[in-house]
Amino acid sequence: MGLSDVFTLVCVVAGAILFLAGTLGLLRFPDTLSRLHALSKADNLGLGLIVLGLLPLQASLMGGVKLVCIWLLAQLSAATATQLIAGIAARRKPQA
Amino acid sequence: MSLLFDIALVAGLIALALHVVVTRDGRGAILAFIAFGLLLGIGWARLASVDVALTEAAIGGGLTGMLLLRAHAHLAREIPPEAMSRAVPRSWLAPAIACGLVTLALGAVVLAFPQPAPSLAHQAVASLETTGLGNPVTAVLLAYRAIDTLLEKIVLILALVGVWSLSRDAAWGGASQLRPAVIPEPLVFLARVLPPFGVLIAVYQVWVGADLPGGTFQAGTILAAMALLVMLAGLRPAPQTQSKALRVMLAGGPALFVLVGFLGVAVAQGFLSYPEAIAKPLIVGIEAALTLSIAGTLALLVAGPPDRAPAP
Amino acid sequence: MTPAYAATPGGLLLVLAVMLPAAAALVMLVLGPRHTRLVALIALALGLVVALATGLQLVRSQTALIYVLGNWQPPLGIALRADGLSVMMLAVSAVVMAATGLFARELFGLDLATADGRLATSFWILLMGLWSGLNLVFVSQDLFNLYVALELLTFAAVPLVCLDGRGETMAAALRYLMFALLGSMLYLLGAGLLYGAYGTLDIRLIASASHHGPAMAIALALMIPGLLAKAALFPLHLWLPPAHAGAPAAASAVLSALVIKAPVFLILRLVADIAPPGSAAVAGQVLAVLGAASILFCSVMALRQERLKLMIAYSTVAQIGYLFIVFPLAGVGDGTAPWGTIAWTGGALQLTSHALAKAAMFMAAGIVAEAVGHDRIRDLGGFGRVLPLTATTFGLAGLSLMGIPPSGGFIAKCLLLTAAAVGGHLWLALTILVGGLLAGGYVFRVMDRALATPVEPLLLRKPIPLRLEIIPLVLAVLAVALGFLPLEPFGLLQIGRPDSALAVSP
Amino acid sequence: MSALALTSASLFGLCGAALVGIGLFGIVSHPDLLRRIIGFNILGAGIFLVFGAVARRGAAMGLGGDPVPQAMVITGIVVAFAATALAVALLRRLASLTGSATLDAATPATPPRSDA
Repeated sequence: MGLSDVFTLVCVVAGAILFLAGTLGLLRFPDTLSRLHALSKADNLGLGLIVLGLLPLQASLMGGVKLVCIWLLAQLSAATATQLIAGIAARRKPQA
Repeated sequence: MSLLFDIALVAGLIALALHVVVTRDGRGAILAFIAFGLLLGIGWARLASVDVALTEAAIGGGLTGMLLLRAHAHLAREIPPEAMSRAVPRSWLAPAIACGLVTLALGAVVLAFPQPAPSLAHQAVASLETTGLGNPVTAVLLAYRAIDTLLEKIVLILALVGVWSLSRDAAWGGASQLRPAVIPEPLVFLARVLPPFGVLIAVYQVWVGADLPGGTFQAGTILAAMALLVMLAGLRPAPQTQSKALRVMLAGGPALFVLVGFLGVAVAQGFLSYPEAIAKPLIVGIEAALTLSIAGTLALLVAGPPDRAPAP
Repeated sequence: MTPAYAATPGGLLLVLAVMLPAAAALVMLVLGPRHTRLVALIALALGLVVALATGLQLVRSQTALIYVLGNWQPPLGIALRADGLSVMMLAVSAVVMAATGLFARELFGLDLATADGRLATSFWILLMGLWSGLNLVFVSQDLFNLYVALELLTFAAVPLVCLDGRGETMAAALRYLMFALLGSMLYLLGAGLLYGAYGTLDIRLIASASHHGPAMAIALALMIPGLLAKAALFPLHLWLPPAHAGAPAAASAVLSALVIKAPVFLILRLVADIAPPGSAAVAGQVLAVLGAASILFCSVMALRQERLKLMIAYSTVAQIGYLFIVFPLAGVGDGTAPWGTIAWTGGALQLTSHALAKAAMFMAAGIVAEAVGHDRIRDLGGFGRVLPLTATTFGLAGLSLMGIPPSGGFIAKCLLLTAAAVGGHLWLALTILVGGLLAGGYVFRVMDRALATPVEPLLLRKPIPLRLEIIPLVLAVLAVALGFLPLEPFGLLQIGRPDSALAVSP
Repeated sequence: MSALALTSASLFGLCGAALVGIGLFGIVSHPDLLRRIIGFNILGAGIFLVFGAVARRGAAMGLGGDPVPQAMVITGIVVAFAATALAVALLRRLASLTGSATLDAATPATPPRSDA
């Protein structure tokens, strides 16, 4: 097992733990905004760590670029979705 | 290890499906169904069908989910709450037993499939050379069983004509109202940033689809999603359904397919056979035209019947 | 290895039969409302020519027509094949479609404001889709390709039902869609199981397999009920009366005359061509019981309807029942060749004469509704005095439904009755007789109103041009003319039977 | 083809069988039409998984599965989507016209809505 494999293992396990924590937060936190917070943490960092860990395994540069693109696109959609949900939550709040 | 993963995946799928069917919350059922579609996409990847996985994730989870959510919102507006709650629950025991029996019989058949399994993989690969393609799934869709794909496009167009026919007489030929009353700022941002990537990915999908997983359906779905995003964000209005350019785009793919099909009668070995020397360019050309047609049809199917009178 | 199928001369006609209407639909979509009708009429004329040429080619060659699409041999590719029965279906479809097209042209032409509107334009495109799907059902040899054909039918037929845009017809269309989708899904599931067991979906290749496992039985047990839901056999008929009664008259005519025949045709192929003899015999018995129940129950229901179109729709379910009692009468599954029997000919004639008579009847009902403004049977007193040709049409078509000579229905029912008596199926003979009496009841009920002298004369809401009345009359006369055929098995129906590569005559 | 892949194929085949049962139950037991439409989609997913299991079992020639059933599934998914779209459009129109989302109460007897 080379150094790069250790790196991959550590990163992916850390990413998976973050996802687990994010999911727990989604289920356990009391209100919409803090749930969103937990979720976006998992998305940002968790997915980022997993992508980072997988980078050394890529045979070609193109594969690495694609992985990074996946992360960027996921970031973009997650950020938008989070904003949208937060916006709806903020509009609903005053009435509640 | 991988079997454990499969078991967990299957358990998740069945649990989600059960939740979708038994929950009392209509919106929750739709959300669970979307999650189900995404999970199913992973299942297809586990079955080594990347082409199907892409299609399922895009259509099963994405577009169908959007369609259902829009319908749910519409019904909530149109139907008085007392009418919603009035629905009498039906007896469930007899149907449950009957459906259980169907599952058992199916399970028995699945386990009793012959061993070794019959497969057309050999023939499909052996004939690949004459098509010039590298992806056998694309070869099945565009060559061996091209008639299925062609007529399925006609099915899509009939569905669209059917959906359009549900408009009011005054609105027929007009456009659908997709733009919400209030457009959230982040959505507009997304609709500006994402489509260039989407178009790039779609072009890439059609191009590699000849040799690798991907192809016209997947690319068409991505394009449809981009078009819907742009229309939802109010950047561009939904097109008039009577627009000639739109209709040429919708009919163009299948029309080209039919023309090339009959060209085969004249210069190759019959209807829907391609001259071997130019088989691959012909197929990629048909795929490109089909992609646009599919994208337009899928997006307009989600948009629904026109509800604004056509502009003169 | 010799290929499973060898293309025959004229095989390309089968491709044309499927692709011509499909291409016409595409052209209509692009050209837009003003040219739709013209394109439709051209396509209908060409389609008639194709059907005629197919028939001539079949009679000349005396073997089934075969085409291998893209020259890809099954199991990898798909073959089209038309034997005598298929060609008969192609021809009947072409005739009914052409008549419907002419009828719709006149009917929509009555109101110039809507002649190029939503209803008419959608109708023409959907009609072409329907025709393409029908022709494919009759000629395809591949079970998945047949699934696509069934879906073409579903997606064209369902919107036709609710073209008038009323709430009731929406509900009818939705119910129809639910039944049709469930049917397609079950059919598709069965096809998947067959592929898993045989590695092919070609009907001929599956039929030639030597060993049948549990997959075959379960697949048939899924596919046949699925198709029954589409064919609206009792007790799965609930969707049909509101759907067929609610559609515009021209659409009702094709839905009732042709569309429900497609699943029946497929059941016939599954039972007679694929099922192993034991399963076929069992399936035949069950289908016959359901068919008999359909005849009796839905004839009674037809008798009790207050609306003319609903009555005709229930009569459709009853008349479809006759097609299912053919299975035991023709001895499907007992090792003999069913297509040489009089019951098989009777079934084919019933199919044809019902298609012609029912299309005529729905068109006549459409004329009445258009002229009077409603179709309540009670208030139609004396419509025969103001619309004599339409009343005649109704009466002639009724002759065929009742099975009174001279009519195609008479020959059909006479052949079936003879087969039942000879084969010792007394309960089926009794069903045929009672069904005929009940049909007489509901036809006479309408004719009685037609010829009645009303207290106040019936007023026509709008004048009905002669051309509109002539078209259904021609169909009804054709249904009657079938009654002059000889009472014996048709040679035409035996062309291309049995379907196997080995049995090709030298 | 390895025994493991075979087991996995059978597993997904059984999952398909289960989904068919669940989908059928959803279709027959729900009066709410939107829920029935979702039931159809689950039934479809189950059927496609059976095809997928068949395809996976037919893996050969270096392919992960038999491409013919895989292609059929792609066609089937698109058709199922079109069916869903048509059903949803019909349902929306029905609800607008009658104020009901079930077929049981789809009579025009519902009083017209006043808040429109």
